[in-house]
Amino acid sequence: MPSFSHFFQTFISSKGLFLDATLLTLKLTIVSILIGIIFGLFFALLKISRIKILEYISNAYVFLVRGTPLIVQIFILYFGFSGIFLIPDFWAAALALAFHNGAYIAEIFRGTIQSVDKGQMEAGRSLGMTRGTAMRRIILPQAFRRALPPLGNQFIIGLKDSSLAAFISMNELFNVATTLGSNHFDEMTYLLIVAIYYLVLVALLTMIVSMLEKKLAISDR
Amino acid sequence: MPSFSHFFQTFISSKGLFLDATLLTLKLTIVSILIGIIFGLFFALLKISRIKILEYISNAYVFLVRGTPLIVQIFILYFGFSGIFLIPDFWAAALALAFHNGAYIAEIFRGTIQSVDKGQMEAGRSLGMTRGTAMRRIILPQAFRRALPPLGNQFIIGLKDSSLAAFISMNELFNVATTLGSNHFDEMTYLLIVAIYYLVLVALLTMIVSMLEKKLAISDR
Amino acid sequence: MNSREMIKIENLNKSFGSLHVLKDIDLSVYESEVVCLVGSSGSGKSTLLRCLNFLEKKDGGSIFIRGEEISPDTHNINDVRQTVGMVFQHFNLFPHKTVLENIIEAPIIVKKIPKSEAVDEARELLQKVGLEDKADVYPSKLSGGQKQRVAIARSLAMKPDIMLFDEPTSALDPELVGEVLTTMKELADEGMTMVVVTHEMGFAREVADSIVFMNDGKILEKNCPEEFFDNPKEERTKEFLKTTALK
Amino acid sequence: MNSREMIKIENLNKSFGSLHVLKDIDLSVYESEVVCLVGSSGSGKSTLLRCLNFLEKKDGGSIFIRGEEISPDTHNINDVRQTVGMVFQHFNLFPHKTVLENIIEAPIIVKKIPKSEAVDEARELLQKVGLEDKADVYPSKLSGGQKQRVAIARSLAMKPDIMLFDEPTSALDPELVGEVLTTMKELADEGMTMVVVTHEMGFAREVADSIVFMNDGKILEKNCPEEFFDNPKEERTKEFLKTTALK
Amino acid sequence: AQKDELSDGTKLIDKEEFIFAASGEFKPFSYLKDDLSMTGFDIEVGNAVGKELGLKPVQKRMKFKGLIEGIKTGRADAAVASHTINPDRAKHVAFSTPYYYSGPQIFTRPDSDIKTVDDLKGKEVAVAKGSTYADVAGKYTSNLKMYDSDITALKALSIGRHDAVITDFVTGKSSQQEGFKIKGQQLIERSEQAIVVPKDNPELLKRINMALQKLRDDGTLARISQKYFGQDITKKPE
Ligand SMILES: Nc1ncnc2c1ncn2[C@@H]1O[C@H](COP(=O)(O)OP(=O)(O)OP(=O)(O)O)[C@@H](O)[C@H]1O
Ligand SMILES: Nc1ncnc2c1ncn2[C@@H]1O[C@H](COP(=O)(O)OP(=O)(O)OP(=O)(O)O)[C@@H](O)[C@H]1O
Ligand SMILES: [Mg+2]
Ligand SMILES: [Mg+2]
Repeated sequence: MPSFSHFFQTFISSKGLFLDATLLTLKLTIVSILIGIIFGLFFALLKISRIKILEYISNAYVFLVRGTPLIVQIFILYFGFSGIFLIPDFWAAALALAFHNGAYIAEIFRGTIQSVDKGQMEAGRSLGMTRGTAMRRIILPQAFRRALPPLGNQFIIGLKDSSLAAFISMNELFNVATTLGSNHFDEMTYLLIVAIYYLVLVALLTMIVSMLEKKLAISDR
Repeated sequence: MPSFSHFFQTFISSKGLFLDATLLTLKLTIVSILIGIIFGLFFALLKISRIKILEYISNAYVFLVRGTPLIVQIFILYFGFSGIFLIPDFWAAALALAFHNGAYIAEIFRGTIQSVDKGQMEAGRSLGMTRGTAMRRIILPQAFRRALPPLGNQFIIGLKDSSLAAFISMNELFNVATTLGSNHFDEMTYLLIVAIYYLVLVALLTMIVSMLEKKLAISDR
Repeated sequence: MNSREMIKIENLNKSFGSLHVLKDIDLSVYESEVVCLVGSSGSGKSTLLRCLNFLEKKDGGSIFIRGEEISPDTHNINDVRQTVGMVFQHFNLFPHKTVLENIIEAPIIVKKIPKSEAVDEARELLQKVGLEDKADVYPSKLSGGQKQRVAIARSLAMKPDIMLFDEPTSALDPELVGEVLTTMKELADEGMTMVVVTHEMGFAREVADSIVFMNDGKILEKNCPEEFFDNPKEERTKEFLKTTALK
Repeated sequence: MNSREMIKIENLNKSFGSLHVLKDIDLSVYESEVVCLVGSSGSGKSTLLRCLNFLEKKDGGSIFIRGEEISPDTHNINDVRQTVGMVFQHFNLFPHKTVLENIIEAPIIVKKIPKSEAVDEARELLQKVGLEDKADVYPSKLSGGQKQRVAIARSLAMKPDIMLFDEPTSALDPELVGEVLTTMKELADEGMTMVVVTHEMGFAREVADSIVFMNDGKILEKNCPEEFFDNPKEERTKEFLKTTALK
Repeated sequence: AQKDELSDGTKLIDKEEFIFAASGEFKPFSYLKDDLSMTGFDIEVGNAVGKELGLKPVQKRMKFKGLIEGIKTGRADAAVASHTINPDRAKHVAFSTPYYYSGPQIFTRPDSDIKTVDDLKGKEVAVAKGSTYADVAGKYTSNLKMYDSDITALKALSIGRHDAVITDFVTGKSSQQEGFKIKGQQLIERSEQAIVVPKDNPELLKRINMALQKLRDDGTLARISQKYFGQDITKKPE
């Protein structure tokens, strides 16, 4: 275990690099969650489309993502995508993470869409709206709102998962930590430092999510 | 993308290695979940002990594990443990995973213990049992039973997470896949093969868990 | 009573799986007629109403709206629904929209009416149901009775020719039932054609032009209120009236 | 009535936060006496019973069991509880154990009685409550009335000197109340000292030696059943009896 | 970490064994056979050294970048893993005498304009984490991408990612033979590769150096080199 003063000095001196890496980690997480929301919404709608084949496609996607480790998905998508068309590293990593997050977000949306009272759809339709219009104007806005807290949690999970992008050469927090660690032959200190960065980020996000939850609970119904 | 016949041939020829790796993956997962159950039970009991300091310790544990990526935990524990005393690699990996699983299992147990009707404790105490006896004989058996399905899910998560033990040189599924991939200069084929192994394992386990859930639901109350 | 036939149902049948819920229903509703549908729980009243609004698909038989036979194959059901308004037991207001937005939503989105026009009409309707001061409030802030009056206004905003009510007061606290029934009575007095499923026998007796008694998926009796309450023809009707009198 | 004092409560007080739930309670229960505690909801009946069994900690006053003052500081409360059995409204049977296991659990674990002996006694108790054929069944398979009789047997297995009942029949379907009351009556006839919180006025009148009426945390009246029902002293008691008669 | 100590002060994890580590991801220096045991140039050298020490050679696989940490923390007795001698590493671990001589080379895709180190300025260069090539590359560009193994970096290069990879010329050449679409460019510098031993174990270092000398003298090293490379890379070049 490193001594406290050594740890503290290293913490200070590595601040610049880690803050850059924090930004990259956040960028990667935000982008992958945003794209994941699009994937998620798309597959959630397939799932509730009542068209068997679309349902199967959606189920298969969720099954594939839930059935394999994220690191396997990242490697396959990173090297696999490239065989077809080449996108910049950042986007390759973001897409791989988004593909993963998307399945979990699809399940979140499916849940919140189905949690909206069936009477809402009937009311919309009884006013002459088509299924699609009622979904878009009535159901989805309510489902989105309810999805905010679980999406916040998925964001926190996604933040931690983004550490695996280190293995496809993203210079995010974990990669910076292990690279510095192996350069300075001092893995432990840098690992402990990066743990602190993650803890602070997760703690902040957790606070935000629980504030969000409270706010929604108050204004609900 | 590899051609199908190449993929199929590789699948067959690598079967032995992957089956060994599957065994190691399962061993690692089972051991880490079993130790995790011990950790989890211990910290869940701390949490509900009504002794503030023990509660804090339990909260801190859960916070540390939930607040940092698993890969960071694995690296810290693997190298950190080694600085103190040397345990075999398998046990270092298993302990690191158990430490991680333990926090999630602690939350599972806390939940199921608290879900047991308060009247059960009162009935036990009214019969002259001490808090401890009532906890051990009345509450915990019921809490355990309810914990089985979520523990099953944690097992599935743990199985996938064990892929990260590849980075501390366990020859589990993912490590075998990347190593063979890099030896044969053919990462993609082996990644796709290992994905299939994971999918089959997860699908089997999911079936078992949902059978378990049904069985418990039937015999419940 | 005007003699123009607004709704005509012929030989309507509907099953859920093996459960035969509507059995050979024949019923006509004339312009400005107020029909109250009564009957014990599970007798098929809601299902009949929902078939009229095409929220359920009928299995057999015909439904004519203003003389024209309607079928999902030949008609755009969404257009038909615009002429048939529906009010639900649980209001089903849109919780993410204010009262005013609830009312203007369908006219703007479905009928493509300009927003300013829709707002003006909505305010008139709110005045009519006595809630002009609640326009910018969210439904969660309303009492049950107020919610139901907003739901009625929302339905009326589509200018339907026929209004269907499915137990519009049975989710309300007793002291709030009156305000909703008053609104419905005013609507009836203005000549709206209405089909009302209700357990409020007082309302039925006072407002209905005819009462339809359903039992086990069949229409057992249709009569004017005086005859129905004071001189029921069927044995089942008598029993039913006895149980409702007890409540 | 035997004159030996089994329970003596002096000046008992109990608050939950700022809510003063028991106010200066004085009460004695003699050997073989059956005391029924009645009073409206929230008057503190359950709390009083729970204080007697030390499931709640009293704030002030004294509780004597068989002449000895009991306090958590000087006594092992777990030992005291063995002499005071308790039956709960919701039975609180252990769902993961069979009926027999429910009954033998405490004698074996707490009293360290040999298993074979505990089983013999349990079978006798089951016979007594008329459930000898249910020994190996899980509680989930029993009706509410059967559950409560098992709960009584489970309590009796610890050979308590006093039995406390907290609304033992109010979670039961009406047709199942009788079997539990019968069991309790038999217990009373055998000379068990009992304190029963109940809304079953018929039972109270027939079985109780005295009735205690609680109101707002105080004991307003203690009397024999005849006097209590036919000639209540307090105005509040009369009101209370009026509302229960309505039910 | 507690180790067994021999009479001459040599510390070993197990007094019967020589446990040496390599990555297994650095073909042809170390890679896996189909039974998952490692083979390759490094491994054969490690085996030969172990036998020469009179111990049972036991191989152990670790990610390359964890090797130095692993030796420091006692997860293996030594690393025979193509570690290039450099002063930074020498602060943390001890090096044996070199057992082969090599050098980093620039690899690019065949159609690349990059030929020499001067062309690397501002270009994206991928290297293996913890390798000395990261330092080498850092001299010419600041745009570095880190991978866990050289082969993964070369694979990424071959499918179109990054501008160049700097790695050992032998590794690059064999990847080329395996069909990676890459091309070797300038050989940057010469380097000496040696066995890594913990600093607190001078007796072991001494014995390893003696063993290596013996293997050099009796031609064993040269023979292993010929087997893998068709040339002798174990002699110091002129
Ligand atoms: N979507 C459905 N699927 C299956 N069965 C249904 C469905 N909707 C209604 N039913 C069944 O059809 C029968 C008639 O139901 P309906 O709701 O029309 O009765 P109702 O007369 O409105 O009763 P209530 O007064 O309780 O509202 C009932 O047995 C009901 O359980
Ligand atoms: N654990 C507790 N914490 C806070 N308040 C409590 C607690 N238990 C009971 N109370 C309050 O104490 C008061 C008396 O409760 P108690 O359960 O003794 O009444 P009761 O006479 O048994 O009523 P009921 O007939 O409804 O069972 C009530 O106002 C109740 O809300
Ligand atoms: Mg209905
Ligand atoms: Mg009570």
